[in-house]
Amino acid sequence: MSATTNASSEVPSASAVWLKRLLGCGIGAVLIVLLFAALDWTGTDYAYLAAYTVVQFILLATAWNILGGYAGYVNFGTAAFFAIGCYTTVFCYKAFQLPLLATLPISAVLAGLVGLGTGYLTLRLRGVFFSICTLAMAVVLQTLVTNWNYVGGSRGAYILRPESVPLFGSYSRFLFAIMLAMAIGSVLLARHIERTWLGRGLAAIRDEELAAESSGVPALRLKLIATSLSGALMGLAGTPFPYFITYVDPTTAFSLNIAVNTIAMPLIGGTATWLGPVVGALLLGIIQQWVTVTISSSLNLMIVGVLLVLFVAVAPNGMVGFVQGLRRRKA
Amino acid sequence: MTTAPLLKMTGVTKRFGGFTALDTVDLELYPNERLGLIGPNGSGKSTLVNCLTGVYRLDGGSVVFNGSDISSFDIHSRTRIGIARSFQIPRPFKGLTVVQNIEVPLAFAVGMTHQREIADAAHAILKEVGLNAKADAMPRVLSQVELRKLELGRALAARPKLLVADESMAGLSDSEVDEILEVLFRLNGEGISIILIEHIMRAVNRFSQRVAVLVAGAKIADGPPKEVMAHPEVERAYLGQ
Amino acid sequence: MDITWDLFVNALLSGLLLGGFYAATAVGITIAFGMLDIANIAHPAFMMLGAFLAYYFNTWLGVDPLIVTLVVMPFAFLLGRCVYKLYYQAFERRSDESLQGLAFFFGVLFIVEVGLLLVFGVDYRFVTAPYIGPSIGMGPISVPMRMVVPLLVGVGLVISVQVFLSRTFMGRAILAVAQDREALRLVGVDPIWIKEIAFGIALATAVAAGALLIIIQPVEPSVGRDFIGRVFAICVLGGMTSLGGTVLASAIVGVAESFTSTFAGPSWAPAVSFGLLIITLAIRPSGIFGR
Amino acid sequence: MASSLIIEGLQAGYGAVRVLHGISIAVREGETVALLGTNGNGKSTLIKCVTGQVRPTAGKVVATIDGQQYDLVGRATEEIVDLGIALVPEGRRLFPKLTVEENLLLGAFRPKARQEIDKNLAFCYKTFPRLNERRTQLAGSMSGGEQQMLAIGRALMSAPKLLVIDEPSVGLAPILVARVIESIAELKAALGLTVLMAEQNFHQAIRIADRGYVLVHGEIALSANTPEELKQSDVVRKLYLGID
Repeated sequence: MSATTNASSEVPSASAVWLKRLLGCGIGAVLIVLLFAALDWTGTDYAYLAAYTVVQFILLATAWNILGGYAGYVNFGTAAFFAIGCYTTVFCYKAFQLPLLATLPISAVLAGLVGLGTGYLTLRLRGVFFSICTLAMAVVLQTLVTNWNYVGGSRGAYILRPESVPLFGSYSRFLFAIMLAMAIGSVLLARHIERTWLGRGLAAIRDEELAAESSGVPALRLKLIATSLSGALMGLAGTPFPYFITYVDPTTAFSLNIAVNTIAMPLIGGTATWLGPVVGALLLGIIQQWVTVTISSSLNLMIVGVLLVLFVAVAPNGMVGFVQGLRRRKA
Repeated sequence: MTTAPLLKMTGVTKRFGGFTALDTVDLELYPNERLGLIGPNGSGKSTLVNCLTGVYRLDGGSVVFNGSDISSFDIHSRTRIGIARSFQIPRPFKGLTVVQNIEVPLAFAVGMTHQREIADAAHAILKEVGLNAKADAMPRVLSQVELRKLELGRALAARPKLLVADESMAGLSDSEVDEILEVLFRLNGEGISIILIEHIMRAVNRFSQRVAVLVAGAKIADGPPKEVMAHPEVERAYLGQ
Repeated sequence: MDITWDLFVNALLSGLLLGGFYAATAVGITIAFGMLDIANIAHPAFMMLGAFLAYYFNTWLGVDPLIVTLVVMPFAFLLGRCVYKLYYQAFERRSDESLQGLAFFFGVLFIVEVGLLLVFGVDYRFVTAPYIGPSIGMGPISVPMRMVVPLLVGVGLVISVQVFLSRTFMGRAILAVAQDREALRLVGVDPIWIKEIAFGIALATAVAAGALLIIIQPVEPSVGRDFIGRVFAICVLGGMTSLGGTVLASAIVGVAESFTSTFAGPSWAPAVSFGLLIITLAIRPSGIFGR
Repeated sequence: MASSLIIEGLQAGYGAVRVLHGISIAVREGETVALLGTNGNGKSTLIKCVTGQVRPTAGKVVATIDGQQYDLVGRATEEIVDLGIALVPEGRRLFPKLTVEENLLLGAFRPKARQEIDKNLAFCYKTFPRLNERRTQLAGSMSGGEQQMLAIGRALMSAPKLLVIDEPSVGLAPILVARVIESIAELKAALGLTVLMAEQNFHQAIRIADRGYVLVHGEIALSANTPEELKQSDVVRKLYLGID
């Protein structure tokens, strides 16, 4: 597989590339430090929890977009992958007292495998069957977990989280740092996919699947890679969640609300590039945090639903696409 | 001929419901040969191409390419072992530029990994089909003849041993037909075997060393163009009785 | 666990009753998804709308929920036509239905659900009618009327839709529209108009199914979510395009869920239809009864 | 009453490709007119301009149905069918998962056709006994020849005055081509239709045609008033077989 080569058409000199990367890293590091400083400045743990939720949605939206945006398959089952992450944590905590960091890779592998399996079953059919199947899988898994007493069954399970973590201070701060790192990682991964042959192949498949196959693109295999990667990232997003809320039950972990948010964010932000899900997640995430505090949390879903319907109907390329369109018109 | 055929299709049969689109068709192609495949509309030419390139699974018969039976191969595997096609209705990757379109098969079918190598090869192919001026354009701004050239270029980028040109000239003017023919002749000169599927008889007669005629899913004639055109059954198929 | 004969017969019977009701919930999705190729994920949300309208008029004016439904159905038909018009203008016309269209209906699902939540709250609501409560008993077997009535209405609904589809010009055009939309124009029919009518009918059946649901059990707005996968499972299992297949698939799902509840516990029941769906998609995507 | 079709100065194309360059033809009351030429010369595009599937860029298409004149340009296909112009499309375009009878009944959707539905159904079954034998069979499971008969039957069910047929011989074995072409002639005589037929199979087409036009590169290369005139023309041989 040649998926690691850089695919941009112009090839600038190696030193220029490194300089640019270094500059990017520097700016990123400064921004992260500033972000932590700002959150510390509020002086409450709550700020970290709110920020955690927003960043978690960046991770979920980016994960969804790897399959939905690049390959054009709608995954309704985000909650299933998310819950795999949650319950891997619960199980590993109860069985082995495994700390969060050690649980992460296990979740990623499990969720990735479930993604692979779902894809294998349905990706040869029309896209809509994949969508329905993801929905179905969420319910099947929820039923399994509900009946699995070891992880708490329908009653749910409690997780005791440490008071603080060395180097990070409070545990909320630690959780936020982990989630931020994973979100940044996922965005970099998405950006990398976009620029390498995996992304180019997926784009070709989305445009003209038959012509792509005739050009030697192994469509099913690329789609399976995308499904597995997307699933694994969603699983990662769910892994710290039990520590975050300290109590998790199937209804919360498998909630359809997670699914609708995850779909709405990339579609509102724009599915064509890595930037779209980030913009969408920031926007919706911040609006929701604000509405939850000021009005009510049930209104949240209404806002998500209305925005989703409005955007897909009126601005199918999302905010990023809309702004690009404006710029192009000006130019 | 003493050389082994590059392509040997034997008893190829394809049905759609009660409709038999191909009925035990045999077709051979020798290395570096130029074959014209003709027949009235609906006679099964496109179905034959789809059976050859793996879009359809056969209901009977076999396809042997370069000595190995590829009847059960996927589309992309067939492309990788050297069968490339252009589409009757151009199907460019709309979201990619012209040169990026060409790069897809270079990376996936040929398996090139170095970006600079791929870019160079892509530009060379664009030059060959006469599209180098449009390398960075998006497909939607191309004219009809340019889209056909892009189709050919993309097929070519798979570095095929066999190129199937499916109605690459339909709807083009006489001079444009000649442009495409020239490209095809040049490719054949480089050692690529070509199956030309075409309704424009002038082009078929000029290009083909051998012509095969399909009528109602069966092959009724196969031979040098002059002989085939004079064949009473061919005349009947085209003109009626 | 002992499997007694009584338990078995009771489970079978209640499964069949449930199946009759499921047929009513799936008939609309068979039309929308199977025949029109519109994956209306919001179908169950419209069911809940029907349930709450039945509840509202039942508690306010004391009208029988089935009569409420009869009055509401024409309005649902019109609403369905509007929804389709919107869907057509925004997605189908620019042939962008796959990704964006699915997301559209997902959004509609939440708008309807949260709308009901904001109006009616999260409490379970129920209706009163003479047939809710009493049971018909035959020896050890007892059949609650609140299940029998939905079965009868559900079967009646499916039969009337089937008669409409096979005996009328409009019905045959609906059957044809998914097979070759443009060919429909060639016989003098505007396929967009046909799809609009058919989607209206599908939505009307959703509202009716909702009234049946609230006769069977108390509901709150998010109960509809349980039906999303179930209706699609039945539709796919039944072969997508035939109502006969849908009825049989409904019966299978109903019986399978009832047996699962009886012998493995009710908490396993939700997985049954989805499990069947996944197995169907894996083994025979054309459905058990697909042709 | 008179039914006819006049096409004047018709131009059409797809995107940047111009396919028809100013075509004028006439189909007079009770005539069978054949549009001839090999594939890719514009026959199908011309037919599609008549049936509203392609919108011409210039020119006129005027149909007279029962003495009433209608400008067809800009009308949707279903409106044109509703006027009494039936189309047998290239590739038949049946509804494969409906039965033979259901396909036929769909042909009678327009209100005017519903009044004559029993008569027309009986006529179809009389003309094509095969269809009568297979009325409950799915259309998609029938052979190519049977499907073509069903497509013609379905068009007749709309009680047309003007019948437009696009490539009836597509994909059929030569023997079946003859049978299908003959049936068109029979129908025309029995129902008093006016027929415009695009057909690549030259000799079969001129067996039943009163007049013919040969299309080459989107222009009329030959307009012949008798079948004999067509047979003797060099244009035809050159075009079809590429023989100079």
